[in-house]
Amino acid sequence: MYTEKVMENFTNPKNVGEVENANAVGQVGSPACGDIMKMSMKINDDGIIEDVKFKTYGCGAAIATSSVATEMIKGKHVDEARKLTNQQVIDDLGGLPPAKIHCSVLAAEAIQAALEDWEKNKEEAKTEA
Amino acid sequence: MYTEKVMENFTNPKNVGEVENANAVGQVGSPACGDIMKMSMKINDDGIIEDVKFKTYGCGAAIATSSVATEMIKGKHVDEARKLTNQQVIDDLGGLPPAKIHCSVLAAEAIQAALEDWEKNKEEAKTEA
Amino acid sequence: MKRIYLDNAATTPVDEEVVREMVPVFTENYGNPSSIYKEGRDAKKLVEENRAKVADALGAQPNEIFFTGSGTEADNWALKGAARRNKKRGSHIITSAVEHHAILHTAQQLEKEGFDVTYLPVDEYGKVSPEDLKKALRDDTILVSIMMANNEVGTIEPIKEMVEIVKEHNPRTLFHTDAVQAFGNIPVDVKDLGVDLLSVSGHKIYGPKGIGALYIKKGTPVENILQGGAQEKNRRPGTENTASIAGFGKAAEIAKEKLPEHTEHMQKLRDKLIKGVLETVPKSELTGHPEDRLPGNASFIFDYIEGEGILLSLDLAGIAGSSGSACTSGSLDPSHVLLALGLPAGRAHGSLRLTLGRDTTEEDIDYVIEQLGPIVKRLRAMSPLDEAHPIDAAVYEHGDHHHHH
Amino acid sequence: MKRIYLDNAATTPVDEEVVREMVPVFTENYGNPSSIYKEGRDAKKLVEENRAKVADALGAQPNEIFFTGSGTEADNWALKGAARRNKKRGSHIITSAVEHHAILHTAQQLEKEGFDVTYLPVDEYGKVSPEDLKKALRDDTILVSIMMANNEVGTIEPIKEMVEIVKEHNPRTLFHTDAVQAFGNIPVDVKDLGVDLLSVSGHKIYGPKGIGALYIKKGTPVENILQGGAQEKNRRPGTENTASIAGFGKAAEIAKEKLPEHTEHMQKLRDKLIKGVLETVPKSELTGHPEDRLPGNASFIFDYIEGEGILLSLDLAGIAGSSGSACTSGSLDPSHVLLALGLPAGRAHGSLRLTLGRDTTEEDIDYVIEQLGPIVKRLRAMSPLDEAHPIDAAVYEHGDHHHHH
Ligand SMILES: Cc1ncc(COP(=O)(O)O)c(C=O)c1O
Ligand SMILES: Cc1ncc(COP(=O)(O)O)c(C=O)c1O
Repeated sequence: MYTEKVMENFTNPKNVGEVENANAVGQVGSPACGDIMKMSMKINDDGIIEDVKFKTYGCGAAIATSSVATEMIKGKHVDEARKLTNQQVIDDLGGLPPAKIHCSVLAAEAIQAALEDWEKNKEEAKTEA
Repeated sequence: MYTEKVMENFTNPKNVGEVENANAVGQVGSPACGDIMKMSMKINDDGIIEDVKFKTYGCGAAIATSSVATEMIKGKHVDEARKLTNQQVIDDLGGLPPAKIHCSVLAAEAIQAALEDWEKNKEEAKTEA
Repeated sequence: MKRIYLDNAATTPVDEEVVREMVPVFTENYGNPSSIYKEGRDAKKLVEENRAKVADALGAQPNEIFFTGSGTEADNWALKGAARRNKKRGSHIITSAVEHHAILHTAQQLEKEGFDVTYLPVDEYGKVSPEDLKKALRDDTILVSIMMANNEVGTIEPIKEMVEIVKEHNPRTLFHTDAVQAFGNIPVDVKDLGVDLLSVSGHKIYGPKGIGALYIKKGTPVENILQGGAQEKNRRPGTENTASIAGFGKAAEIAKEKLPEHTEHMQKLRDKLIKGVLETVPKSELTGHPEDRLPGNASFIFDYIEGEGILLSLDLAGIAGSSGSACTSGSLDPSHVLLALGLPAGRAHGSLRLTLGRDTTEEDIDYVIEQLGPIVKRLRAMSPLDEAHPIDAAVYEHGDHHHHH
Repeated sequence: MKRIYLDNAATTPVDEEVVREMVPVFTENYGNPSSIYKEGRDAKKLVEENRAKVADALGAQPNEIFFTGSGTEADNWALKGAARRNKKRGSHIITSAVEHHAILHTAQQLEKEGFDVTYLPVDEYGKVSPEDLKKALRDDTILVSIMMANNEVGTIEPIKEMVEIVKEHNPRTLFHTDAVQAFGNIPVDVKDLGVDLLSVSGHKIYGPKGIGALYIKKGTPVENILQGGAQEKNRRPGTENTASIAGFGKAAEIAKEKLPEHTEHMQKLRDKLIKGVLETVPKSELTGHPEDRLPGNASFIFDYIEGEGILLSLDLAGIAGSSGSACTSGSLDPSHVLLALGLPAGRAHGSLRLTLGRDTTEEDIDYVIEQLGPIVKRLRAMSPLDEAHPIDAAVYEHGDHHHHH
């Protein structure tokens, strides 16, 4: 059902947890649907994602996509992270069963949600300043 | 499917053929239905069935019932033969599959048809006399 | 006593190789293919590998093959599923008078549901005429179902030609063929035939009983006939019959591989059998098409005697054969196929079908020819019918007590 | 790695003794039971002997047992056959919210055909209330179908009591029970229960897959759902699946014989498992009825985590279990059974079903208890949910892209 890479990322997921002093947090999904992903990031002033961590409630694919998606954007510029598509996540995992494609969508969306949060935080910081 | 007695009477049927100078002949059934039985008898003046033979077109049960039915009336008085029921034929064979009960009915009817023929022949003989 | 099995159209013994594929599935690879743990994944893999084998043997894509619980279920599914799903487009169905009961009785059920069914006649050899089909097609014809090869007399129908006629008339009119008897005996290629739906069954190709498959060409609108779990891509519910699927897959693989050899072997012996019987048994006649017939089918009519007596006598001599189809041999009605060929009911009762298999030998055939003459002779000596008293002259008397229902 | 199979409600390995009954059927007793020669008679005898065994295990008469291609087919037949056949008398059907999809989806199909279906709710333990049933009965109720034991949470329903209520209301209202999970695990006696129709399946009792049976009480008006040959006394067409029938018969015989021993063995280990899990895993809860449950069923809800992650982790540890029913574990929807018990969708996703079998050992149970705690802990550590962030407070955002259909 799952590729070896999915199982590897389920068994030993990278970047589990919450980034301390995160300045970007995004959470998507609903428990009724069976998946919730929460991404927290530390983005520096140059727009580089210095750290990213996830917490995921969901199936094996949800955990694995969270793991590889965070790996794919870690150390990258936010502009690059914004371009991350769910297909890239799927490709990186060597494919996903049709019923699990939505997990990759969710992972991409969680990242976008965190980046939006960062933008919003920046706006607020400006307004306050 | 068939009892041993049915198979025995199919393999080595008694009284096959036509009685020479028969004074009672009956034929029942239709080829469309899959069975035809023809019984011929020699009945003496005392009403005793001195000889009886059959010819049957039909399944194994048709041949077996013809065989035992002729055996059951051979040497008997016509009054007794008239009382022969299909159930007696079935019992004698140790039973018949449900789909084959009609064969025993046919055998009993062939005998009755022959006996009617005998009555008719007697009437005609009287009228002619 | 050595037994000679000549009823391979009724069912075949399971190939030893097929059994070897099945046995470990029962006790080792026993998982439910819908489960995600190892046992389930192994079972799923087994199912898909064998789906691919069946698909390959039929020239189909694996995702066009759906496993069923029998050839009968595949036939029911094809007809009911296609008819009910497409009833908005029309209610006319065409089939033939010589179909298996799995088709004919299903068509009758559809008539009860309001569909209008045309039963095409056949010629004296059991062939459906493409011209007749052409004339029968209407604007509201949604489905045509004609069998690929007949189970009783072995006649092979011109499916490819008929599909072309139907598709020319209306590409959306679906074409189903019951290939239960054809599969394993003659080439069956869904793409070459051009059919939308095709039924096959495991136990006619040296596989297990209780497993069949329906080929559904990608995109063909067909309703489900059973409701339940999401198996078979949501189209046929029930825990997958993994062991039988493994057996069916193997049997299909062997059937494909051995087809040329198998066909040649049977055809040679069949021709010898037909020649031998017609030469040694007076008043005997071949039924079905002289050339376009299944390589293993030798079927006959013997005048003045009835089929069951022949079968019982052959059985006592160690030979297994059938009269009419296996399914109807328990009933009193003469075979609908032989009647459709134009034989009177009386003559149709005197039928014998001998169907050869992979393991039939030349000695088997010699022995059967040797036995059959005396058997027919003995039964004829017991029959009230003969040349002087043919069936049509036989008295119809006291016969009204056993009507057919 | 040693595997521990705890998904016996999904399917069971076939008993070695059962396999031994089946194998010779494939290659030796391979005849078609409808044929009159020796091979056919032997096959017929085999079918009838095994029909008697299944009947005996269910307290039925052999002529009340009809073989089908699966439990699903038996369920479809019972519901559609009874509903369609009795529609002149009424169009109301009652079933429950916790039935297997083979019943629920069939009931939905019948709704499309114009029947009116009431789905009875269950209490928090999965029990249907006889009082609710009583209230739901109407003058036009023709059929009631309530499962004997639930496949997901193992709850045993009060069938006998409900049959009495139905028959008191109207003796002609038919009662069907899906006993697929009950058979082999608790006593199933059709006469004692008083049901008119009852479904069973081979592969849940250490028999083969792809074989089931429907008990039809003598005289019960039920229409056929498949059309074809005259097999099964004209009620279920298709060449009889002789090998599987032999396997099912043997499995039923063993199931009956070993029932007390089997029940005791499983119940003891099940209780140990339930106790162990509830004690070692915080925030865990038993689902289903605490007492009236199948002897092999241990099912749980673990807060804050989702079932598949548990299954995959258990699988890696060599343990096979399921979450929701096997049939639905491929889908995203939470189990309809757990929702019917009143669990919110979010919590229902965190379910685990472990179903014990004849061969489950005490060490197996110890190992599972030992493994489960750390697995749950690891997954919880990855989850955004916890006591401080319970499911209901979780943000519902960007979630609209994957709606259920
Ligand atoms: C309660 C219940 N009913 C019906 C079925 C269907 O049985 P089968 O898989 O034999 O079609 C199952 C199992 O899948 C079941 O658990
Ligand atoms: C032409 C044809 N169609 C359908 C069937 C039914 O197949 P099954 O016995 O697998 O249901 C048969 C054989 O019985 C057959 O010969």
